[in-house]
Amino acid sequence: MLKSLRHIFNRCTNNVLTIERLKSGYGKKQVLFDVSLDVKEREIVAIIGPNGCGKSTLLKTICGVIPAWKGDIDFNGHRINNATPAQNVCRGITFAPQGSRVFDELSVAENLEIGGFHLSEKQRRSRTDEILQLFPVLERRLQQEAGRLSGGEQQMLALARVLIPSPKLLMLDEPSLGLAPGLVEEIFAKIAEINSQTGVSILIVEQRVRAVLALSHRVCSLKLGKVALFGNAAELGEDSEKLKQLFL
Amino acid sequence: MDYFYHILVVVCIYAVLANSLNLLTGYTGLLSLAHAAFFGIGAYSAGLLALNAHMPFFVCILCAMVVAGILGLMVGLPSLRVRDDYLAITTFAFQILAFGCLNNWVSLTGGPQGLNGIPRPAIFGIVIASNAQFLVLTACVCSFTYWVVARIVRSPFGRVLKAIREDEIFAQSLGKNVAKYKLTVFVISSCLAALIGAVYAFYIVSIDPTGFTVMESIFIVSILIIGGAGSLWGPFVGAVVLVVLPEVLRQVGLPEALAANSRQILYGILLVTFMMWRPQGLFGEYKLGSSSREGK
Amino acid sequence: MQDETRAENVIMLDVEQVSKDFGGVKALSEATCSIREGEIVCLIGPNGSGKTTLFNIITGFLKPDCGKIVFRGSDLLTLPPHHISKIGISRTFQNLRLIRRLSVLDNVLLAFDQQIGEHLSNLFMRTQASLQMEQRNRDEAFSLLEQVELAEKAHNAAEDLSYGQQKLLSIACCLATRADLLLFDEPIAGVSPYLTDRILSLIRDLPAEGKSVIMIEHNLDAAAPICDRMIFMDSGRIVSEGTPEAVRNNAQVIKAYIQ
Amino acid sequence: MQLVANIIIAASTILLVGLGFALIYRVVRFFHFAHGVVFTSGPYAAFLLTTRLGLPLAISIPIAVVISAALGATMELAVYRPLRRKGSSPLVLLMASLGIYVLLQNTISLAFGDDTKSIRPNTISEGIRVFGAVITPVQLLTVAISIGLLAAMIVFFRQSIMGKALRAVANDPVLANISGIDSDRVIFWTFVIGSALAGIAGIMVAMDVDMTPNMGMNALMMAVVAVIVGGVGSMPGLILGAVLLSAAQQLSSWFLGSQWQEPMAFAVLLVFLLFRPQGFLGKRVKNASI
Repeated sequence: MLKSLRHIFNRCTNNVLTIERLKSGYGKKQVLFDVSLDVKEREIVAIIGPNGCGKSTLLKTICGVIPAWKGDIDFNGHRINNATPAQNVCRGITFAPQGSRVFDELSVAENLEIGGFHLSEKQRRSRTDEILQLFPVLERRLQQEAGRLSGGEQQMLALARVLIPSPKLLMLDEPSLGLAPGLVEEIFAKIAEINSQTGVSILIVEQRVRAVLALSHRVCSLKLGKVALFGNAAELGEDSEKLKQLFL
Repeated sequence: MDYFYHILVVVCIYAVLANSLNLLTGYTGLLSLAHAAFFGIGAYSAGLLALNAHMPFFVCILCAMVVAGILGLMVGLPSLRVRDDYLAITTFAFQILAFGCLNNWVSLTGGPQGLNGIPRPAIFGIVIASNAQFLVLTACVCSFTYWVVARIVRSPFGRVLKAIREDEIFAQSLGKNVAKYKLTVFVISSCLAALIGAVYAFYIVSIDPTGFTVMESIFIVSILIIGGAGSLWGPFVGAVVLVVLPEVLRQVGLPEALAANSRQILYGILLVTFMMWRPQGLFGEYKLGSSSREGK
Repeated sequence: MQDETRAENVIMLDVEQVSKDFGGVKALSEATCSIREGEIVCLIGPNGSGKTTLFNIITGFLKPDCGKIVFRGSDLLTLPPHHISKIGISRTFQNLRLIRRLSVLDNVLLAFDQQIGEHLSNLFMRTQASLQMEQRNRDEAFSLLEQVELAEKAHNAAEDLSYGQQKLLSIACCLATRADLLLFDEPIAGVSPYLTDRILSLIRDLPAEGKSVIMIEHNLDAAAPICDRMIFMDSGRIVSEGTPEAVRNNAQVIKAYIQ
Repeated sequence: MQLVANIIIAASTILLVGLGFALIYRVVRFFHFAHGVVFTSGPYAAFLLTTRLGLPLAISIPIAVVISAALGATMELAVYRPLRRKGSSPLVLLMASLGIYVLLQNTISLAFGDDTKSIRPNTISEGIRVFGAVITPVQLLTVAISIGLLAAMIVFFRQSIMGKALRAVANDPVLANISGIDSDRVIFWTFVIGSALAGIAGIMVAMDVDMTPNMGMNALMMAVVAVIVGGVGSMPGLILGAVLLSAAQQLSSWFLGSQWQEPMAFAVLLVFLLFRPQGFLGKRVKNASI
């Protein structure tokens, strides 16, 4: 009773995603300890923190790759604790895992089609056309094998792929990993553009703290699997002392 | 009564085979589909020596074990490079190759006719001929094998084997020479299979390649898995179940012509059933291919 | 026993210009560092900076593309992993490795070196000696387990332990090899506060026994008090090294973490 | 010339079986031994339909192929899927598939007898002379069908969404899962298609040289050898493997006698497993990550 009331409440606020007291981990190893956070419509929330603090684990738990031990994950008024990744994609949560992962043996066009696997042929085609307008780099290379793209292009492809199903929430795990400095800015600019153009909420994990803070509305800082700070991104960006304290 | 003794001899033979395979598969985690080949190599080596060179029983057995040991070492070599299902395929290939040689190398092995009229062995002047006498002999071999395997797996040596089975890299990081252990186990296991192979040749008098096919190898693995890989009693239980059960069925009145097929169908069903609901077998502690690693 | 003041300055492990490339990604580039006898060094750096790769290379599980590693006068690069363990370098793994279905005691016993019973011929010829040695090792294993407060669980399967206890056990295994250089990969990550203190105090006491430690750890607050030096790595390079305080305040380190 | 013709014919048969086996192996990553009995089921189903039900061969063959496909799909649903759900290791799946093989092969023996059965269209078929080599019409058809199916497979992989999803699962199962691909569905269709291919291959072989209940094991092993030698997951590699293997077999049968064909194939396999386990065109087998 109480739970369903809470879901109704979550639907009334403009929260896309609400996480409450989430516990999770691998095997016996607990990584997340009572993590709570929320993402509102059209918002970019950054998750930052030192290595091993559970950033990637959090994203994997939300999208259903690893099970949640305890707590609540609420997406648009539905409890999705036990949903499979496929169900989540249909519902509107897509996830781009770490290290610009693409299907390297498939062509760029095929990668995009896989992104829209559950759509109808027609929807898939129209979505692909729409998304390609955001990524002119890819349009020129549609028939190329994805493994032969440069690192930056692969990351663009990974971004494009997760946008195909018209998600309401996009989760990105270190989109800048392994990219040269110039490209990082390009990717970040692209993410901001996606957010403003499509209005999709974004949950982004990043090591490049300053860059991601400049981009995000709010920030959640994790330390040893717990939320150390959840607040305004711009404010934290200006507070160097606080940042150093969070990391070192 | 003779028939009863015969069944027990067969049980003993399969118990030895499963037990020796247990050392390799159950304790070290190396699935081999070539055990019938070593069984056959033992039988043929002993049979050939007894027929052509008229060697005494013990010399025949010893030579059979040496030959199988050397071949076992060779089959063990790939296990240093490939693992799990690739190793299974490698041993499978060796099994087919060995069968091909037994079947086709007519000048040495007699081809499909095999070897006939292997003389009855004499131990300290006593000629062993009746089923009851052979039962005593195979039971001795069976106990010997049990003793060897038990002594190995209960020792620090066996502890290393289990470590290799569960996590090779961890064993290496603790300073264990994994390659040496794997090869040693391959050799011991092949020697033991050849030992009972030699006894089998003397028991059955005529041997031909059809006793040492891939299916036979799969049968031995089934005994081990159903009984329980990685347990000392598993192979005995498996051998009893898989050898005696079809005999019981035969007593119920299945026609002879269908008996062979229905026996195979039975153990096919058993194998699938066990894999699905009890992959560690009746008494085993180890599920095939399951390592100690928890997924990250 | 060695004279302590002198031992402090003797170099135990020397890593020189080691590079490793994984299909175009430089996991390590010209990493150079050295570890002295009786020292605790903490290796820090962002993900993918090459810390674990360095461990894998020192322990022989990976061969570097170029460079040189010398441990007490012997060149490590030509040796297989089991041999490196025998000459005195032991490690734990980031994704815990233990023989989960064996008992806690067996895991420790496995780690002892030069066991008579591990040679096949001895199993049948020198039964008595093998048994005696096993008994001695057993006693020693128990005292080690007591040291890590796991003696009560000695006969439980390793998989029954909690995560933190498993980490303790893996450290006990490392100690049982009697190695002098111990490499711990994230020894306290994911461990409860109480066990974290246990593990750290265990590590802190190791130099007194003439052992050196290199550990990878992200929990800097916890690790800093016990280590003599910190080495900071980024993108396969060793960027900065010095006292924990100096490294944590180093501008480059701060920049790498908070870009 | 005859030798070359024989190599091509043998290679196309191996290719037919190998195509199905490789397809399944690429996606599920374990050795599906029961593929051998799916292969055998094709011709026996056709035999049943023609002799017992009196259907013409042209009708019974498509039905037989459907039966084979259904058999393979049943194995997936009844055995492999539950096993995968439990997180069973590839070795457990391998043993289960061996069990299925033994079970079904003996069921066929029991039902039809161990003797040779025939579904040849006419008892004695005239050989056709092509470039000085004698080839029977059935052999010619085998070559044509295997080339045709190879082309069809390539089109399927390149054009259809299911084909692409299948490649995606083979390429990166985790990412495919995250991208929302229902891997169970993909694997199901993989078994359907792979098993249909096996059924076709079995029927072609039986039309050429008749059938026995244990014909599948040999055919399967040839497929396994070709797939490993060629390199898992590589279509050109499979073709290369099939040609290499049939060449080795035909040459050994030419020079040593036909009984050495089979041992020769496995000698080739052993050499590859020892020195180049990833095969000709395959990617390096990944070492256990540390």
